[in-house]
This record gives sequence, structure tokens and C-alpha cells, in this order.
Amino acid sequence: MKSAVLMFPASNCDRDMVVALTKITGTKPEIIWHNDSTIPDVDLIALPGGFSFGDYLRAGAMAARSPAVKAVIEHANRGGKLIGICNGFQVLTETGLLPGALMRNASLKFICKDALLKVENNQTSFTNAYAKDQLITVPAAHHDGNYFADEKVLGQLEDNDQVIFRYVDDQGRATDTANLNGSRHNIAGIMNRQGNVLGMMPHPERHIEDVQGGTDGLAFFESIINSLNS
Amino acid sequence: MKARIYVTLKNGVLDPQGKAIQHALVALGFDGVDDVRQGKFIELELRETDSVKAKANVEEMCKKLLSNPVIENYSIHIE
Amino acid sequence: MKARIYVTLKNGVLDPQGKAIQHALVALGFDGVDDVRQGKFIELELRETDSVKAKANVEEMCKKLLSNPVIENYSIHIE
Amino acid sequence: MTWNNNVEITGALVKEHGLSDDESALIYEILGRAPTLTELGIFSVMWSEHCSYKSSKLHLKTLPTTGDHVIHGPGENAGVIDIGDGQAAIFKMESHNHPSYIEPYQGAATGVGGILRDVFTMGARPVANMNALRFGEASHPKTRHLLSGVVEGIGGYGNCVGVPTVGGETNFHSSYNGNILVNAMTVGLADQDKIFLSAASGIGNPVVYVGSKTGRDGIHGATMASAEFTEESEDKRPTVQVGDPFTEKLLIEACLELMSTDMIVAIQDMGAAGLTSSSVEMASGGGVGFDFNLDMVPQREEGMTPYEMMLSESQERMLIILKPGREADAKKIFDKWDLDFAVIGIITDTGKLTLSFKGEIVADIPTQPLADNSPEYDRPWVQPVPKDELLTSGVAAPDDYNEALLKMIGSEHLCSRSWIWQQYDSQVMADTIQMPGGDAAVVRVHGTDKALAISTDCSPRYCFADPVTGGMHAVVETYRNISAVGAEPLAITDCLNFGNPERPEIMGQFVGCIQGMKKACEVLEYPVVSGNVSLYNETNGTGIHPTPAIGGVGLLKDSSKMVTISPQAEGEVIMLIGETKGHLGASIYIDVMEGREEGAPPAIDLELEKKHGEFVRSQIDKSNIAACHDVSDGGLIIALSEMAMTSGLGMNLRFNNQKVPMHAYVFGEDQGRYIISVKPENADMLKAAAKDANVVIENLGTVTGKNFIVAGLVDLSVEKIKECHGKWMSDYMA
Ligand SMILES: Nc1ncnc2c1ncn2[C@@H]1O[C@H](COP(=O)(O)OP(=O)(O)O)[C@@H](O)[C@H]1O
Ligand SMILES: [Mg+2]
Repeated sequence: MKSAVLMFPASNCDRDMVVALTKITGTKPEIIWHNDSTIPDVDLIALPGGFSFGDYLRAGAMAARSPAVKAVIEHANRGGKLIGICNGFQVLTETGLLPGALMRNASLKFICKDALLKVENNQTSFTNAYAKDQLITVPAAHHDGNYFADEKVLGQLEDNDQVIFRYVDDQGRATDTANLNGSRHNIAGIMNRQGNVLGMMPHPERHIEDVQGGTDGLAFFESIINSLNS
Repeated sequence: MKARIYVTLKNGVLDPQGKAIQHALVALGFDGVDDVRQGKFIELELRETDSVKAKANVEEMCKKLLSNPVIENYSIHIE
Repeated sequence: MKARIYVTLKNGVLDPQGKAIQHALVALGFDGVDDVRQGKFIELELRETDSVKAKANVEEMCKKLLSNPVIENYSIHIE
Repeated sequence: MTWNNNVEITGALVKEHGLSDDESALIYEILGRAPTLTELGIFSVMWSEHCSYKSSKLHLKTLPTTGDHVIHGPGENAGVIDIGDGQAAIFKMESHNHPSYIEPYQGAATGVGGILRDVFTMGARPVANMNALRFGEASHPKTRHLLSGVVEGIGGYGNCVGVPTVGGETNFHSSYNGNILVNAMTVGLADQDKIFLSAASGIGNPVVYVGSKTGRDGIHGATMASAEFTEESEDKRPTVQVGDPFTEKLLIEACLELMSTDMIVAIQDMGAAGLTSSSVEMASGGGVGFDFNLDMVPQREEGMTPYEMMLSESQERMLIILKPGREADAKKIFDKWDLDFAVIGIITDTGKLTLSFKGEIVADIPTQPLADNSPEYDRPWVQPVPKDELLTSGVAAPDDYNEALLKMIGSEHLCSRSWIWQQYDSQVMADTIQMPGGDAAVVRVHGTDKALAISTDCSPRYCFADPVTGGMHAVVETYRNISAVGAEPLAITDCLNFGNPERPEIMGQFVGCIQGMKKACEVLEYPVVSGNVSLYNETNGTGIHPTPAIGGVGLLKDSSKMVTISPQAEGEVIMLIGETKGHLGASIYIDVMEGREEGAPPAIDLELEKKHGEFVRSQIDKSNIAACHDVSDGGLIIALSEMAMTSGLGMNLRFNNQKVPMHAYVFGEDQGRYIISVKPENADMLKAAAKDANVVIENLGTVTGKNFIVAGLVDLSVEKIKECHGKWMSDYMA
């Protein structure tokens, strides 16, 4: 699998993403700089976490308007695979590739905590290596992860099985206490209708080795490789 | 000239910051506050001297960057 | 009645957000933007009906909570 | 007001600048004439306590600063130690106390920014942040607001720059009601052959300013940090600096990119006293002069005067000496990262700092005397007398140990700090292998099997009761915390926070703590490689508790050997290393249960600490230990219940204590102790090994079930203890 990681000023999980992709795919991803207007031909583009442009104005807002993102949108429109993790998810909603918006956490505080997620849909390019309804632990660390969309959009997301990950308790229930940040419908990650673009707040790339406290992030990347091979 | 832009959350969008402020006000003993909404206030110093043109230009800025139509409304004052 | 509060950074206080927004506007091709400052805009729904009393009350809220006197100024509009 | 550089330098003006008559006379002597206003400003900040260490220098010199691992000790921007394979760990701790009291968010944020710059200016990529915080008592009306702002500020800055904040410590005490302490530490990694120093050289080389523009921020910040607080100074508002972590992140990346080339001769961050101290340090360090054209300084505000430019403490700025002719290449890097880049001067052979502004020379000062002839005081001090030993017989036993345990663990002193650390990204960079909540934080050395263990510690109540023992204790506590994860303690940094040094008893506390630190560092072979002093932490004549915060760094050669405080499985055997004598003086127990702060702190046997540390480390290295936790605040039972809470597993324990009253055994804070959890099949071997090493060890029980049970004393569900432990701070901050 050929991949690339898009870097904005003050991206800060870019290295983590590069390490994860290198480990899992065996090849080092290319780096795309936010000012590049042409991007390499790859199977997967990853928008990493961080605080692009300081997260000033709105998280991801300025990054979403950068030249490289225009090219990334074209990549996605051609059916190319695209993931946005944390700040990357915020950027994707700001571009409109994914619906909704990510607002300040309901607690108004930054939250760094292992999140328990339920894999709601495993029939996707990003989750086929998980079992349906599998509970996985993935570290979350964000200030603006409170997913918002209006009822109509939420209804569409649910009806089309576009909600991929939800914050749940250890019984798999999407309760208010399990809801890390106040997200509508406990949403932690969603996919576009076509199934090639995914955004999520928690960081699978931080859980790929035992010493990091878990390896539940591995299957996320393995799923993408599976989907390209099938 | 100066442009003042007020960016507010749309009706129906929950405003955790506003809610927290209302809470804190009550805790401080201020009663009679029925609702609080927090938005952004952006001031631009523009080189443009024609207020109609300025307004059109700022409108464009709001659409392209300064507000997120999924959750926000904006209004513009030029002076 | 409604109170609108505009909280702005004092003169001379660095405004990293404003700076970044200005940069982004320029990058998007908007020229002629000399300066950008970002502040807060807070709307209160008050039960009070006397505008003088409301103003005094809101003034107190600004001092105690809504603004940070070390780096911010505020202004109040009652309607 | 028009600006006049040549105003008459009156006595009042000199005083306003915090300079004494003697100091003023020295200025005239150095210059051979009256200073200009700009020069007066420069002298005043350079000779402030904060920059000159005039009260502390004499005593700091006594600390051990060398050792096999030390590459650069104090004197550089940060300390540098050898961690093998040509790599180095670079670290330092610094205070941002006064600014954080005035504006907690920005004060704490800029504190983090400042310490990060001290570390990356030496060529290191910052890999971990720590924070040591002291707040006033919980009932003080300001505490909540300060705690909330400080934590948010630390998180706001550290999270954005993408450096994990991996641990710290937090105390509450009334002595900090008007003077909170915010000490921040950064640890970075570099290759030993890529370490950058600040001494300037090369006559004619360009001096380059990079980073943010200069505004009027924090003018006189350094002198503010050197003056006692009065109620009035809370109004000194516009001097607060605002941090821009976004720019800092770009600055880190741009500087590291520049450092990967061969263009740099020397580099220095602009910290306290901004352009002044950075340029004076660089020039005097290299024995050269600087010729600056201040018109070239990137300015954020209009009409800035030379005085303001030289004293501004605007954040996120660096000064770099480039090799000649490399300006354009270097500028390309800063352009890419959207940062200001300006050649503001050149190196001269005059030995002077010469500043011109709009064609006029506004300052012309020989840098050597400005840097080195700064006053050095031998302030009068009295050797502190330790408080009397507290007799255990005068301390009541609890009626109910269940309740006592819950009361202790649910107090502000011992409760979980998770409300704090959850606001910090502790995992960014994906190398954090031990998160906050344990004894030491552990971060991997990226791409290797090695890891660094880091801990910050100090028990101000011990230092208050007996500065010498307290100073020793702070060092020893980091040593134990680092040993407890299996790492070898290598070196420390310190942040010495004290009251007004002009009072002999405060100066005595300072000297006493240093005496204790010195002894501990010597015996443990654990040198001081960097540090910071913050004096005048005093409001209306009341000083803080002496607080020599220590930041220790250790090395784990094989990170897979690391242990945590969490027992791994049921059936493991719990053992206690070290002797329990039941020392209750200056303990958390008498504070929480009886509201007293009396007695001498527990004695410290440094040789024993060393022996126990070595024993624990060697057993961890042999993978004979499943979990380990040192015994500190709150004593044995607190340490045991912390282990139970982290694992979620219960314990069935029995205390075979015949010698001392049970409550003293349970809550006493005797030093040199560790609790280990050992697989049953390893238990006998471990005991034998302890015997061989002449280490006192005893069996306390086993890991089992869901309840925390001490026969005849305590029977509580681990869930219940956890709930109590987790509640205080989140309730307090709700
Ligand atoms: N301000 C803070 N920021 C981050 N972590 C903290 C802070 N205060 C305490 N902690 C963490 O809480 C845990 C307990 O702290 P402490 O009781 O000081 O540990 P110890 O007694 O082992 O030195 C440690 O893991 C420490 O890193
Ligand atoms: Mg400990």
C-alpha cells in the first residue's frame, strides 16, 4: 500500500502516523506539505492529529482551506481512500467531505483518556479486520471532539450505517457517562456515503504496540490494507 | 475602514460555553439570567474605502473562512 | 431584555488568533486586510426590565467573570 | 510622550529600576559615565535577582555538578547528560510563579513555552514536559481559579506544541495563598555531536533574530520576579505576556531544521529579559561584542523605543549567530515556517554591546562586566534548627482504620490528580510508556529500546520542618521514584522556590536545603546539571514554605523491563522492603487527622537509600518483580491502596507489627521503603536475594479478590477506595 501523510503547520501527530503506517505497510509514507498543490499518487492519504494553525478560529478551519487539501479533495472524489484522525477529522468536516462539525468538548476541557469504542459497522474499508460490535480501546486526546450534526444529517448517518465508532461503556452501551465529549449519538467516527473517507477523534496510531498500553489500533490499518487487496 | 463581524451559533446548536457561563453566573449570585450564548467578535482593519465593496468583500471572507455554516451565523458591520 | 457584551483584547496584548486569521485571509487571496483582532461576543437574556439596572448588573458580571481584566476590555449594549 | 534616552539618571529612577546605591555606583564605574536610560534598563534586568542569581550564586556553587554522565552542567541553557549510543538527554526546570499568579492561564502557558525553548535551543527535540505546582489551601477563595487557569494554560500550550506532559506534582498549603508556584520542566533528546551552545564567536558573523515580533509584553517581567509581592502589584497588569504555542511549534521545527545543517555558530533563546539577556550572555560567553541596529528588530507595535525593545519579554523568539554568508539559506527555512527572520547586527571585537537606533547610539556597554561583575551577595543567614521530634504517644490512633484510610486518600493531599493530567496530552509522540499516576513517567527514546524515567518531587512541609533533611528528601524522592520503575537515576535539575532572601531565616532555609541536596547528590552520585532559583515568593511579609523542587531523570536501558505500580495478577506476593519505624512527624496523617503540622520530618539514611534503590533496580532488571511502588506521603497503607486501585485487584494483607503503635506503623512516613509485588514462584528467591544484599524485607500478603483487606484493620472494596480517591479534585473543581 502506498500512503501519504499531509502535514500542516502545527500538525503534531504526523510522526506518530508515519511510524504506524511504516510499521503496518512496510513502506514509509510520503509527506505532503500544506502548500503543495500537487500530491503524489497514493492509495491512502492520512490527515494527522495536532493543532493545525494553532486551531485558531475553529479547529481545522484554516487547514481545510490550504492548497494541498484542494488536491486531497480531488483524490477523495476520485475514490481514493482518506482518513482524518483527531485534527484530521476536524479538517475533513471543515472541507465538507464529511458532514457535521466538531465543537468544543461539553466539559470545555481538553480530554486525554483511553476511549472505549464500539465498532458499529465492520463492513467498511477501515474496519473489516474488527468484529461487528467489537469493543476496542483507543486513546483520545482533544479539545474539540464534540460531534454535532442536525437531526436530518444524524438520521442519514444512522440509516446508511455511516456511524463507524461510538463511545460506549464496558457493556457496549452508548451512555451519557461513556460519552467522552458530548458528541451527538456518542459519535466517535464516521464515514462518507461512498465509503472511502473516514474521520475519527481517537487515535488508532497511538495503540499499535503493547508498551503503548494496547494494540487495538492495528486492525484499523490492517483493514485498509485488506480493502486494497480485495 | 473597520469591519466588525459577529459570529454566533445557530439556533438549535447546543452552546456548551454559553451554558457554562450561565452556570457560573448563577453560582456567583447573579440571578435573572435566562440564557447565555457565546460567539466570536472579529474586527478587521481594511484598506478599502468604499463601504459597499468592503461589505461584499467581508461577506466573502465570512463564507470562505470566518464562519462555519453548519453551526454558525454571522453578521457584518462596516464603519 | 437582551445584553450584548463585546470582549476584546487590550491594546498591545498579543492576539495569536487574530494574527493567524489575517495570515489565512491573505493566503486565500483577500488582500487589503491590515489587521485582525479576535474577541468574544456574549449575549445574555435577562429577566430585568429596567435598562439602567440591567447595565449595572451586567457591568458587574463583566468585572467578575465575563472578562479577564488583565488582558481584556469589554463593552456592553443593552436593548 | 517623546522618548528621551538621555534623561537625567536620578536616584529615584535608579531605585525604580530596583538597583541599590552600590549597584548604581558600579554602573558608573563600568561605564566611566552616567548610563543612558536604555543602559539603565539593561543593567537593571541583568542585575535583577532573576537573571544574576546575586543572592544564590555563592551557595549554588557548592552543589555537585559533575559525574560520568554529565556532558554539560549548569551554565548552559539546560543540562546535558549522556544516555549512551551517542545520544544525550537535555533538561531543565524553571519557575513562572509571579506571572501565573497574576494571570494563571498565560503565566503557566508562557512558563511552558520558556522552558521548551531552553531545551530546544541546545539542539534537542523536546520529548516530555513535567509540572510541579503548589497552590494555596483549598478553602482560599483564589485557589480554584488559579488551579483551573494554570492547568488549562499548561495543557493549552503543551498540547498544541505536541510535547506530551507526562507527570508532575501538586500540593496545597496556606503558605502559597498569595504566591502560587508553577514550575515547569522539559526533557529533550539530541545526538551528542549535534549540541548547540550559546557562546558567540567569529568577528563579523551575522546576528539573526527569528520567531515572533517584539511587542511591549512583560517589560520588567524579570524585575517583577525579583520583587516581593504587595497587594498593589496585582494591578501591574499590562506586563503579562501572551503565549502563542502555534508559533512555538513552528519555531521548534524551524530551529531543528536549521540545526540539521551546518549554518549555526551559536544559538540562544530569548527568555527573561529578552533581547538583553540573550545578547549579553552570547557576547560575554564568547568574549566578543555585538553591534545591533535596533531598527531591524521585527516589531509588533508602533513607536517602540530601544528601552522597550531591549526589555520586552515577548515570547517565541530566538537569537542565532550564523556562519558568514549563510543568511539567505537560513532565511529560506524560516520563510517556509512563516516566521520572522532579521539580521539585526554583527559580531565585533569591541567586547561591547553597542545599540543604534535611528542613526544614534543609544547604549554602549562592555558585556563582560555587565554579565560577570553583577553583584554577588553573601546574605546573612542563620542555620535552621529542625523542629523537635513529634512523640507518637501524643498522636491519637484512628477509631476506625477504614474511615481513616478513606479520609486520607480522599484528602486534597493524597487524592487522584487525574482531573489535572487528563487535561494534558500525555501520549502525543506515541512514546509515553508510563502515564501519569505512577511513580515516574517513562518515555521511550524514539526508535530505540531505551527509555527515560522522569519524576519531580519535593515535600515542602518537610523542608519547612527541617530544611536540610527536606532538601535531602526532595532529591531522594526522585531517586526512589525513578528506581521504582526500574530506571537508573542519572542526574537532576532543580527549581528552588523561597521567600525573601534578605531575611536571614529565609536565607537560612535556602542554605539548609542546598546543604541537604548536596549531601544527597553526592552519596547517590546524582549530580545537578541545571536549575533555576525563584526568590521573593512572599506576600506582605509571609513567605512560602521552602520549596526546592527537584526534577530527576533516569535511564532504562531496556524499556521492556519497566514496571509500574500495578500488580499484574492474583496470587502475587506483596512484600515490603525497608524498615518501618512509625515516624509521624510532619506527616500527612497528623495534618489530615489532627490538623497539625508539627515535628521533624523522617530521618534519611542516604547509604540505605542507595542500597535499596540498587536492590530494587537489579531485581526489576532480572524481571523478578511484577510491580513496585515507593512508600512516601501517607505511609504504607496509602502506597498499598494506590497499587490496588491502579490494578483494580484486591489484596489480603497482614501487618506483623509488634514494635510500634499500629497507627504509626500504618501511616508513618519512614524513608527508604518500597513495596513490591512478586509472582509466587519468585517470592523465595527474592527473599534470599534480599538477605544476600543485607536488605530488610518482609511479606505482607497476597494480591487477591476485589477487596483491600488488612487483617484486623481494614476491609474495603477497591472500588470504594477508588471512588473516594477520584472524587476530591473533580468535586472541588466542579
Ligand atoms: N500537576 C501534575 N501534572 C501531571 N501529573 C501530576 C501532577 N501532579 C501529580 N501528578 C501525577 O500524579 C501521580 C502522583 O503524584 P505524587 O503523589 O506526587 O507521586 P509520588 O508520591 O510518587 O511522587 C504521579 O504520577 C504524578 O506524575
Ligand atoms: Mg512515588
